Amino acid sequence: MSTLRPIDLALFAFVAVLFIGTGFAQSWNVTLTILNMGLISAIMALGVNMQWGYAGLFNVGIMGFVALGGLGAVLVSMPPVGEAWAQGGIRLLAGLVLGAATVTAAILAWARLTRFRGLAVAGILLIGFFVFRSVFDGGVQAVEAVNPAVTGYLGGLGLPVVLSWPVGGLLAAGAAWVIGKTALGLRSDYLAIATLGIAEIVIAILKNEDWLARGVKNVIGLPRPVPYEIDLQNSEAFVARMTAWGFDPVTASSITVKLGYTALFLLVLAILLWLAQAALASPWGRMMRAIRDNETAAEAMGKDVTRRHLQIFVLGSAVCGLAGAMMTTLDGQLTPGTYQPLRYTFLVWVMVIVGGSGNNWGAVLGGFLVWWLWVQVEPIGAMLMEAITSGMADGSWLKAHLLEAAAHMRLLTMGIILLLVLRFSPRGLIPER
Amino acid sequence: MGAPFLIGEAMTGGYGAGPDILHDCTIAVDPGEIAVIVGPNGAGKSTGMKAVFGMLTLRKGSVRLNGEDITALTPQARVGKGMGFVPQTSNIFTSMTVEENLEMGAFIRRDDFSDTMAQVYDLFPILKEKRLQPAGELSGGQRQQVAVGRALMTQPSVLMLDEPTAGVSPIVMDELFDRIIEVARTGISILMVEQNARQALEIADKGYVLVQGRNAHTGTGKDLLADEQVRRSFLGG
Amino acid sequence: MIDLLNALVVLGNFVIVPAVSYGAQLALGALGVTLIYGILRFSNFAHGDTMAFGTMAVILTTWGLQSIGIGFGPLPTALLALPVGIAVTAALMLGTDRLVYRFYRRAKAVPVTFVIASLGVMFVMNGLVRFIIGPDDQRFADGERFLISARDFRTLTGLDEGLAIRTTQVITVVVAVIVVAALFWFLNKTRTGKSMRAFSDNEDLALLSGINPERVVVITWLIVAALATIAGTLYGLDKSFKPFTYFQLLLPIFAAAIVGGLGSPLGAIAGGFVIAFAEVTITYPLKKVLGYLLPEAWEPASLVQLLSTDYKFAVSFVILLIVLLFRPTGLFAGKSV
Amino acid sequence: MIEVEDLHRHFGGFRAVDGASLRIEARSITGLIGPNGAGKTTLFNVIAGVLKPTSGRVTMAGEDITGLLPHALFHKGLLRTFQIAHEFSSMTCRENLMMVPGGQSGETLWNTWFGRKRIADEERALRAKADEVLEFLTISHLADQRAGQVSGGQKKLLELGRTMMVDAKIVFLDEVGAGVNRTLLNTIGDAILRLNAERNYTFVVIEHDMDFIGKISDHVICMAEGRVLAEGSLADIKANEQVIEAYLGTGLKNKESA
Amino acid sequence: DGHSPIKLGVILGFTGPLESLAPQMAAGAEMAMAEVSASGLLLDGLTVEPVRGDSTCIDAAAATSAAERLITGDGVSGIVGADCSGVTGAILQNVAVPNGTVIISPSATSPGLSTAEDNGLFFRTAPSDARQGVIMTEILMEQGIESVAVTYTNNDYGKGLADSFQAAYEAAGGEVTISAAHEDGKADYSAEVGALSAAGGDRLVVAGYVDQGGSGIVRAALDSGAFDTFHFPDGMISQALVDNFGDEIDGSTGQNPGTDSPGAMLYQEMATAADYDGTSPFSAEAYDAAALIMLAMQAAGSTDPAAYKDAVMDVANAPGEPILPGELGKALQILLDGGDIDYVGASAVELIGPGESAGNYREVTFDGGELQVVGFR
Ligand SMILES: Nc1ncnc2c1ncn2[C@@H]1O[C@H](COP(=O)(O)OP(=O)(O)OP(=O)(O)O)[C@@H](O)[C@H]1O
Ligand SMILES: Nc1ncnc2c1ncn2[C@@H]1O[C@H](COP(=O)(O)OP(=O)(O)OP(=O)(O)O)[C@@H](O)[C@H]1O
Ligand SMILES: CC(C)C[C@H](N)C(=O)O
Ligand SMILES: [Mg+2]
Ligand SMILES: [Mg+2]
Repeated sequence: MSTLRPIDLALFAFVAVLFIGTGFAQSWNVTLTILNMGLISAIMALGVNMQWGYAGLFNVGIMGFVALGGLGAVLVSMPPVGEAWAQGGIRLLAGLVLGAATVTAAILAWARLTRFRGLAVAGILLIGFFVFRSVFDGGVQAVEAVNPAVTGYLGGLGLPVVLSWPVGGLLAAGAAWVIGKTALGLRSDYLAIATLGIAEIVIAILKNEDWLARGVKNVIGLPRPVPYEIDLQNSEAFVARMTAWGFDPVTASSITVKLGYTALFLLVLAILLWLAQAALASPWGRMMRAIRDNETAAEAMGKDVTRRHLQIFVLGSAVCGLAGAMMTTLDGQLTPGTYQPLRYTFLVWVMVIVGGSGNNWGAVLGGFLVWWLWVQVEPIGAMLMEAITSGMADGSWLKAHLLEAAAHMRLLTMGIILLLVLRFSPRGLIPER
Repeated sequence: MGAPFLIGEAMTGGYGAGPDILHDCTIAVDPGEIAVIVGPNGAGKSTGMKAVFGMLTLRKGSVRLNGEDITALTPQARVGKGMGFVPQTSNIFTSMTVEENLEMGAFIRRDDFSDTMAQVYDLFPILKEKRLQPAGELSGGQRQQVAVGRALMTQPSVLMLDEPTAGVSPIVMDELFDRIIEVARTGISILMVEQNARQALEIADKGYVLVQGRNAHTGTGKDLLADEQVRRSFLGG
Repeated sequence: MIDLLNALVVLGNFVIVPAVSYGAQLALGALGVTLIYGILRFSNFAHGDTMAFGTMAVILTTWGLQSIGIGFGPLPTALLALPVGIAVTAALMLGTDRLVYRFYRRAKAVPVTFVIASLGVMFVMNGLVRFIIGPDDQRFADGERFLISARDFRTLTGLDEGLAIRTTQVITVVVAVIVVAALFWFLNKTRTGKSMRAFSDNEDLALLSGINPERVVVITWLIVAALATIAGTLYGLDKSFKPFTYFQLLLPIFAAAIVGGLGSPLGAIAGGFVIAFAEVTITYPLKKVLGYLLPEAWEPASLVQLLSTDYKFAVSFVILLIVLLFRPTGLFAGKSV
Repeated sequence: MIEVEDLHRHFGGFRAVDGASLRIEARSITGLIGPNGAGKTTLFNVIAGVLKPTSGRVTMAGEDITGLLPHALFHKGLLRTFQIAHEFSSMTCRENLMMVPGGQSGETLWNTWFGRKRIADEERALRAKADEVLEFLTISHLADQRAGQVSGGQKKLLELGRTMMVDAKIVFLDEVGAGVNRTLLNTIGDAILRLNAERNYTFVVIEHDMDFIGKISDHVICMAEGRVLAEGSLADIKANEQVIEAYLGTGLKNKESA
Repeated sequence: DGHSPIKLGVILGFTGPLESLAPQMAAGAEMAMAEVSASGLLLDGLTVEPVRGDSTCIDAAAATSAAERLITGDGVSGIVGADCSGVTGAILQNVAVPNGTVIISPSATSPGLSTAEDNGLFFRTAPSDARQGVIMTEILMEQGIESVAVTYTNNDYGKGLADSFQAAYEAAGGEVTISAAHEDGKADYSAEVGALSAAGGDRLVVAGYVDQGGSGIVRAALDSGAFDTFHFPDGMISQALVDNFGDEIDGSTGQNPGTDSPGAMLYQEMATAADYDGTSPFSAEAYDAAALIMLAMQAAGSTDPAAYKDAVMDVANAPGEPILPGELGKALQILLDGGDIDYVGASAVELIGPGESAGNYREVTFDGGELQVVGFR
């Protein structure tokens, strides 16, 4: 299972050719941009593959975990906003603690009480809600009033951004734990929609709680783990060396920076892949597959299905959160409004399925290939249209219409390619064995 | 006597691109006759049945019904030609009620089938009681009764049963065998696989012992029961 | 007394009427999703775009009809164009099935493969619709827009508050009720309907009962095409047609189908209303209503709003979660594969 | 060993188990018979924790185990097979067996990364054990075949095989015989007797084949309509009018073998 | 004449939530390029060739890749775009600044972009929303409207605009009864309208997009009789609004970037001649953005962004000969001759501070089913 067949290697080689071809046809900068995001996509696909491929959990809430990872990046790396803390930070935190206390009290009441427990819990929640709002809202207002166009939030810890990657993973893991505790009893598509909903809730919170990460006003200018191109361009040593090697310093600087990211991401991917492979090929992986095949029987054979589901759900989500933090780092900004299920959930699913669910290498391959397509279908679609219309008379209505619609060929082309791949390898390019 | 009514002759084949499971295997039955297939687990009994019913492509051999070569027909088309089949596993519609299961058995019938349904209910009274319950909620033996009942609803000219008595209680089993004899008497051919081999061979006109996809012994039910080696190796002594 | 009436009218106008009609719209969409899940056993992510395609076909036909001067009195002309739209959509559905889904059915692929294939279909249809009619808003409603408008209601009753009921709202609700009843009857009482359920339950055994699987599939797609076109058209008449919005409809539609229990037509209706009412009621500020009901002195100063509308989607999903926690396969015990 | 007190399990209004009380002695082999739908499987499921009882109590060696989850019961030494085979269809037959033993160190993630040596040793032992069981069940040749692709009877054998992978205290067998070749069933019967004699397993066996029951069990319980109808030696049971009427019938076969 | 054409990128959301605005914006930008090419006057007769890229409006990664491809692959010398503030920020930071490419956005209006780190490479022909809030307050106050409900599209544009408006309005003594977000492209807005109506107010301010949730809100508000008159900021003002609602919105008011400069009218005529809708939001700004890039190139005598980035402000602002749409040839000639121009263009461009439009707005009312321009501010 951990070994790659020659055909699999050929597939990886094919993808490599795509990337290299992009380098020649477009530019190496484009190749590296796609590659970096491809690496992140591969990690996301790996996370989803753990949940689906190993354990059969249909998680369609990837977007939420990715976004939480992104939040992690902001909370770790942005400088704290001192004034906001002074104005309302404490009150806001106190509100949050009160809210948490209310929920805890409600859960305890539900567990401990026998009589009137519905009533008691409702009462606790209701009263708690109003107390929470009365404390919390004031804090929020104070914080958000602090220079809203630029800050208006609490800021982060001001630590190196790389630290935020594990933190993003932890945030996602925490959320996954809570979700798993409540929703993992659900099966197949019910779990899917539940997670989809939770992801929407996460995004709604990120969009509307401005004190947290500026909401839809976005946090931009996150610090980087790699140097800035401008600094390189201004560094005489760098310019001198690059010119000596015969490179244009501007191009060289941006390529250097991207290679920096590539190296970091590659390292993370390699570690995760090794961990995932080792786990999958072990009795643990066998147990997971057994659970996926038949929960009832696995349970009867002494496997704690609930616990294992929770474990894998948390792990897979953590990987997605990690990838989310990496992505936000790469983007240099957190823009909650851009989180759409199509892009952050379904596209990742496409990667997993096209690559081959249940197979880590497949997921990784799918991550690279599908992301490359996602970016390149735009020019491909446009080219397709050019080709189709090239025979038509200039100025004909149809030709004009077709060219105008070229932009929409992006999704169309994506769809057709996806269908073709699925058609010729329905179990994915590198299927589970 | 001419060619048998239904015959799977010299069948060779397996699942998908996998290895051959059946090797030159022949199974046949005549109208009003009961033919029983016995053999160890994994011998290819179910595979043979499926082959006769067209649920597996044969690499060699042919299936003929009433002289007509039906090797290339789809299972549905064979149903249309009057063949009925109860598979060994997943042989009921679990989400549909017992009654709907029976109705589906009569799907190709355009006539009024309430008589047949009443007969089935007579045979398996418990089903009448559970008429409106989803079949998936029934006990193992009850499901088996639904499965057989469903096939009876077709009023086929050949009835193929893969282990119809697996998991049914002795009393029901006896009745089931009685009923099978009755059905056969009306001129219907019965082809069945049985692990309750002794009882089955008692009532069989013809018996096949399959081993590793090959015909190991063939004879009348009585012959096979009398064969010491067959008894010891396949019928449990 | 008058105050009470005013309060009721406010509630009716801003909560009940919109929620009922939105619920019916969701329900019609959810019926299609639930039917595909029930019979073909996968979640069809292309349904939103199927609705868009069907509506587009209807719109083009409507324009054709209008251009030759055919109308439908006080009712929207689009209703006349429906059959054509359904036929075109059905052809597309059947073609898609031939080209895409049939292959996986034969290969006995797992449901998630179908889901992902449906994503591919969604992309393609997405492009197709924009390609033909473009990404813009289209209005094609004609006929009488209102059964009664808020202004008329006020003059008629002399109340301070108005109650508006649109023609399309009424049509939608009526159609939803008829369709669900018909579908329920069809699936549970007719031979064909039962054979479809049998097929979804156990394909091999259906084959052994002489059920023609291709026929079942064809009928399913035909019904789905009809449902999608009707749902899309009614929605477009009531609001407006825009391909992107139809794609976005997918989420609440799925939520409705799931809350109700996948595979259950009644569930789709119930789910539609649950989601619609959740969205509208929980975020509705009671200020105005209480203003009418309470004595002057007690009149609330704040909005008396449980949650801001920012969270209306969150609310409907929270409701969904709560329902699922207590009934893991939805209100009407749906299927799960 | 196991004591069931006034156990009820209702489905809606239907009482599948309706006040069953019974005792299973340690180291006994108890046959559980009864008409289709008597509630035998439901009783198993309640004892094994798959279903929650509507009311009643189950104790095992004096300890209350009512409502414990199946995996917890497994670790207490209570194993069961399924009437309708529950194989892990995409795994090989050998893997189906190897996954059974609890507490494998390779089931802890940490060890899969940092305890690979230990896992390898354990795996070797497990593999040998699994192959032994497969051999015993006459399906060695299927070791590397996916369990989803073996015959119906072979799946039942796998079910049984899984219980042989660990040291159980009590094993519930739900119609292992249905669909299993009678010659092989005899061998299985021998194995059950041997496990009982040599390893002190307690068995509860649901079976409709009276010959098999007669061969292995010392004590027979007959259920009907969710309750215990009769109890005793097989001979007693076979002579019981009620049992004959409800279950055995007066058919050809039973007349003969009686 | 032996020169290969210069390429300019046009990165807009051709697919995604603003897909219906993008074509008109692209058409505007490309019309300016065609005009310059045709004049044959740009840097010894260079022609200009547009290269489109899809910003998707929402997917920062896809937009970044597209920009990357345009800059490093196609070698564009400047970019018109992006449309939405979020992706614009991403492109700026991740691609434009590292590669030293000038980008001029016709429509990214988020106030946050004013302070973005840009190395002098980023400009916008649209004003920051901070300004629009003030203008809006003035208009409403002058009409004696002292209490309004506000709904905004839930993105940086809507939120930023709603915030700046609320601040200005309340400072001027007005009351905002509720400020509720709406998501674009959703199926139903009854909940939002219910809340808005319950909160009440003399007018409903709809800070949204006309072909998105904005129209949905207006439709629902009209249908339920919740509000009869509205106030529309820039995202809503367009022919589509009139087409959609006709005389139903009589008595409503609004404002959008624009001037009484003949430029706006001229541009619309040109657009009509070229067979697209020039009144579509930000189409004029897109024309201007493209024009500015090319004029700056001419002024700097180079297509190198590092050289011409400093010329953008010069050509955009006084002193100099005012330049209207359709007069790009003339402008090129003046620059060629060493003269000075003040590009006015279709949207009365006047770049201030960090290189963004100062903000000229036209005030409109709706009357008799027509959009009427009643004044300029
Ligand atoms: N989930 C369920 N819902 C409703 N009724 C059920 C359900 N499960 C079982 N039953 C009913 O409970 C009764 C007992 O079933 P059970 O499976 O325990 O029988 P059994 O004794 O094992 O029979 P068999 O010998 O046929 O396996 C049956 O009548 C069955 O229809
Ligand atoms: N779906 C399948 N794919 C591949 N091989 C299969 C499949 N089903 C059965 N086999 C193999 O074919 C052989 C014959 O199986 P078959 O089901 O015909 O046996 P059988 O004689 O009916 O046994 P039983 O009495 O146990 O039901 C077995 O070795 C089995 O492993
Ligand atoms: C295209 C525009 C309407 C975009 C909007 N002004 C924004 O900044 O996001
Ligand atoms: Mg068999
Ligand atoms: Mg049973």
